[in-house]
Amino acid sequence: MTPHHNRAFRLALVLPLGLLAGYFLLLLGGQAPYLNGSTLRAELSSSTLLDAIRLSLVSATIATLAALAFAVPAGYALARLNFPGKRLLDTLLDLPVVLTPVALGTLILMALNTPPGRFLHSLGLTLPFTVAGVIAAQFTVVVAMAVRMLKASFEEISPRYEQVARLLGCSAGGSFLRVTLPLARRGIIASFILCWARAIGEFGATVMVAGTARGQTATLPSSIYLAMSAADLSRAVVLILILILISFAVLFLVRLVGGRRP
Amino acid sequence: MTPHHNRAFRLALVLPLGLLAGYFLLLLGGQAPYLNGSTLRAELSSSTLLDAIRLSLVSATIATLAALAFAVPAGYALARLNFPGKRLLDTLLDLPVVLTPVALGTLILMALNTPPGRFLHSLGLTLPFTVAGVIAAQFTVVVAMAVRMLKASFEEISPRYEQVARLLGCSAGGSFLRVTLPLARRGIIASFILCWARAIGEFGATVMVAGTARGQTATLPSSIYLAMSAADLSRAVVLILILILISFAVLFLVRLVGGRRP
Amino acid sequence: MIRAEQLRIACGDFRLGPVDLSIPAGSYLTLLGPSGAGKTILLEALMGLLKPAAGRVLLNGEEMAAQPPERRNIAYLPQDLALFPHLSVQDNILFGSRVRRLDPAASRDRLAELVAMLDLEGPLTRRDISTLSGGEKQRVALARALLPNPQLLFLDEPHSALDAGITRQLQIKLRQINRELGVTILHVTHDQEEAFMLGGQIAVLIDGRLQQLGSSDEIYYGPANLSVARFLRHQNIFSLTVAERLPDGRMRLRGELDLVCASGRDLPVGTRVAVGIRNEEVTLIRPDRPVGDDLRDNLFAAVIVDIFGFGGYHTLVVKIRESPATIELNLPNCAFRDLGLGTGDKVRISLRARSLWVLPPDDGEPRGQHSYMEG
Amino acid sequence: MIRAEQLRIACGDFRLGPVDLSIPAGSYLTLLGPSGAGKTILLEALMGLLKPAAGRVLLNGEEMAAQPPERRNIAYLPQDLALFPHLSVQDNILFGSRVRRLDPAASRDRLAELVAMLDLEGPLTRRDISTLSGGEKQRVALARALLPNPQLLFLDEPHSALDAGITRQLQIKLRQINRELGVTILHVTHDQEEAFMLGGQIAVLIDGRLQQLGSSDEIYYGPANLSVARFLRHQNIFSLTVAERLPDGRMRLRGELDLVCASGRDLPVGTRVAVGIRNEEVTLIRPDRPVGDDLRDNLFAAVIVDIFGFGGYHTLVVKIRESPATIELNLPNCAFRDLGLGTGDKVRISLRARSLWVLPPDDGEPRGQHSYMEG
Repeated sequence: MTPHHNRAFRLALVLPLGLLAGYFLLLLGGQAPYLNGSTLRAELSSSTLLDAIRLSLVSATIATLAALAFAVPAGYALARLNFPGKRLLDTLLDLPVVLTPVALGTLILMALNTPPGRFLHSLGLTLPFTVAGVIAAQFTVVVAMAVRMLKASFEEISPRYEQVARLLGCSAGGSFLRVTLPLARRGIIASFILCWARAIGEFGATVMVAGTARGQTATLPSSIYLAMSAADLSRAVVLILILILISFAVLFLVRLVGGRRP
Repeated sequence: MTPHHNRAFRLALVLPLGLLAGYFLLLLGGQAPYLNGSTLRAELSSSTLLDAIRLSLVSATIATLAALAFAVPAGYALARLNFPGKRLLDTLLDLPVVLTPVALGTLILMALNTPPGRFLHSLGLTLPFTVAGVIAAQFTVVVAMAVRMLKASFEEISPRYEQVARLLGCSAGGSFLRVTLPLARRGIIASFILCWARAIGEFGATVMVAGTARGQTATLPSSIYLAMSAADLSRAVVLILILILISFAVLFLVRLVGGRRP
Repeated sequence: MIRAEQLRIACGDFRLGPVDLSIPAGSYLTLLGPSGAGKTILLEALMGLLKPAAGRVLLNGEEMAAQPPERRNIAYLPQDLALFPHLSVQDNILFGSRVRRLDPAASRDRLAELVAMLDLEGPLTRRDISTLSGGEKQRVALARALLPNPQLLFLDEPHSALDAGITRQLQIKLRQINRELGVTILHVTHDQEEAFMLGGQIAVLIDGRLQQLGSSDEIYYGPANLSVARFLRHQNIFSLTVAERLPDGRMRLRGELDLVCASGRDLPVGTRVAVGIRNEEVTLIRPDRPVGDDLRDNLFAAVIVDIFGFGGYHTLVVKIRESPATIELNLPNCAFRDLGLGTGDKVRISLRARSLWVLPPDDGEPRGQHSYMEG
Repeated sequence: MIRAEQLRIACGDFRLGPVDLSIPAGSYLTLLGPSGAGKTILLEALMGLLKPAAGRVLLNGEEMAAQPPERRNIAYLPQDLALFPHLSVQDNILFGSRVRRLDPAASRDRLAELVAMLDLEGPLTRRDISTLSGGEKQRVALARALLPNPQLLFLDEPHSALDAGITRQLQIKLRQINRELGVTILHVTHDQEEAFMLGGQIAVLIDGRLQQLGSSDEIYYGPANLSVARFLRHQNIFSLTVAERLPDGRMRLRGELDLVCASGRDLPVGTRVAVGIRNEEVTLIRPDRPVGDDLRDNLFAAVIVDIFGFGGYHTLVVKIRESPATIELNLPNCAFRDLGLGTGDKVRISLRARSLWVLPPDDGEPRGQHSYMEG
């Protein structure tokens, strides 16, 4: 902003930025040699690839919707209510954000062997090597992040709006539905998009819970792993291209909605 | 905050929060049956496990320090300077945050086959199945996140401090070193801790670039994967326990420093 | 109609109260205090947005502790107005009618009445409230608050972001709402000029305590204690001792100045007191004019040591001869020009005995707190 | 010593200028304007913190475009002060000495001098600046700014967060710094009372344009155009037409009021003009007193339609008989009490011919912009 930066200082700032940009451009461009029209067409007609795309889209959408169903009330409760143990709860919900997904996935598997896990199994819920397992893994990784984001969104909305709504005649629930929720709309949509992107990209927890069964539980990231294991570079490149396009679309949509950055 | 929430509304808010807390407590507690004192002692004296711990700590520290070396000037440049193409650059640096690490790892491998990659190889840098590969993977996943965090930290510091320092006689570089950097100290430390935690937990990119060679490139998350593949539950539990302890330590330190949340 | 009894509020480190306050139906009470005095917190407790630590709030004699804010029939205009940004101007104004499910025809009539009263014909058709000017936003928020026929209207520094001309118009509207619609108003402000201009009773809140309650003149000329005096910018405050009680009931005070004062307080000889007088009440005696009877008591020779211009008036700082005391006085510009005064000039000044206020120093007990009770 | 020539600044959507302004060495110039007028942006351009879109800044006759802020020897006190939170009070004050590598002994002497002048003996020993009071922070920031012996001191609304008493003390300190240390001061404020009180020249900036430059009295009684008049809260503004030029050089104006005025402007008969007068300059004729010579010209019978009290004075709104015009006038409380006036009372008022200002309406050309040039 300030003019009169001398050239050496400006260079010391801009050079690292330029090197980083060059590095990421190299990463994005390095796949080009492996890509051509005919392999692209061939891959895009492969049924296992289409299965992976379909599974990723469906599971990420379900997992994110389920996460928001919990995160909207939970985020609002953390933003507005005071109750004993709130700080402890807050820390507990930070943990899954910091813990590696591989560990989270393993913990899901182990939890299946507890009484509540066995009860769910008796109801017909099977997670290992199933689509339900993919969804459970993505939900677990994404839900704490969703609570964080929505808490921040609700905190940005001045409580004055709700107070004024109350004095105009709304109950607490009414002021939430009529005022807070509409005002948080952009934040909720942005959280959905970013959590969905995180779910689409989820690998560690998904692999641990549901494995990488081709055509069954192989999501897009798992399919890259499988393709590279089989040294099938052209398939890997097509999968990466799809994920890059999804990522750009996500960034574009988040800016359009005007939510906070990832 | 506001009193006079009716009971049903309060329940609708607190119930999802309670269910989430219960779920994560179940995940944390579900490992307990697999844990006892003797296996803990046995595992902690295993050299492959100690190798994994050592590798994770060393590689995450180097990768994070390298990332900050780029991210401090780059974040400051994005926060304060205006230059053509800044928005494009900003989007480019958002991409690695949204893209799945599996894809990033694969892109690193493919970039090794480009002219700059071959040039680095001729200098003796080998990434596949090496510790250097682990560090490169962690650096790549973490650096864009570090730029984001530091940009936010610098943006929180009012430019007035630098302006006043300039009028008191500082050059642009002098005001950065004497004023901005000390004021950003907490933000930089918090970014270091959070990026380090992310590097410790990194799995997708590391697996793709460096593999999971036991005792050589197997980090803590990779070791969990290996242990679960070999159905060695007690080792997996010990590894998870270590990662949970690291995560709690990270959360504690970030709060102590007073930085922003993960 | 609304009454606080021994109300105490704890909010973080801040403690407010105990406050006893009663606002009769139809009155206009201004709650005046510096920022941080707890004015907003007191409003919030009366509205049920904040749970008091102790004490009671009564509305029309009925205890309110169990009543949520939506059952208190109080209208609220917060400082930031909090117009709903996702609703049009008309939907904002009708919000209260819809959530209370009032009769739509009656609400339309009420809307038309408020639109006419508040000159909202133009703004009413706007879809986006962010296109309104500051003054229009104020009037829309006022219409929204008044639509459900509230008994009470609470205003929290509604004019702090507006320029002086628009503020004046809105102040006149508020007096009109109070008189014509019969709405009882509690108006919070930190602006002394605004508090005096609104013309009703004034309650002074400083450091979480209600320090004084009275009419504009009572508050302006007779501060209840030294913190009120300082907040109300009294510049001439002296620490003196009661030396003698005169036969006519007045007191002779001695110290850095020897003064006669006509305070109604019955203070024994020897009491240390704080004495003050408003700048405008200090009289500069024109050299060519005779000294009036009421100016003879506290007549001093003095020297001008500093002069400050303030646009419409000048403030002279004068040092009393044969005393260390300095006194400030204000002169309208026309008088200042006529007299042609400069620094170093010798003047005579008089402190009218009936214009002096007298307080025991460290007057712990706030005055007038109970003087404004109902009935 | 500092001069802006045809300075234009573009900052986002905001356009400032062209500004021509020159501040002679040793002077005290107040830059007065509403928030959003561009005051801070103008300061930043003069200091080299913002690159002007066009025009020049000269310091002691030298063009500054290539000089970074650290070479301009200007001290800056921003609104938020920007005391360095990671440094102790003493390290804050000595910051300029250290980065400029000034002689430590000389800096210590300067520090002692400033500490004495600004009463900083107590605060100087503090390690944590967050423990200082608002007024102490101001004085520490002032000491830090003054330590490297600046030629110029730029202040950006330094008192906006302080209470009235502390503000007064700091204003007196600033006048002392200007006179005793010989520092040229450019003081930005939106507070009219402060601008008039500081007593130097006043530059009025509204909507990114320098509207007027002159002494307190020139600005207060003779606004250069209608936007200055409105900003300075002129309440009595009438739109009239020049009807006749009288032999004594005065003008007769007709319209909603018939007035004689003594403007120095040479306006042809038929020109539409805006005419105004300050509330305090409107004279209420006491019924028992003879009408002075200078009050005979614009004498009107009127009826009081509204009365507002403002603590120290009252504002009367009167309607002129046989005219639609209303006029506001201020009365000191003592006069108001003596007269015992109420709404509906009949009074006589006079608008002194020499107190009226006259402007061609839509006066596009700001006045006085070049009247304050060096030498």
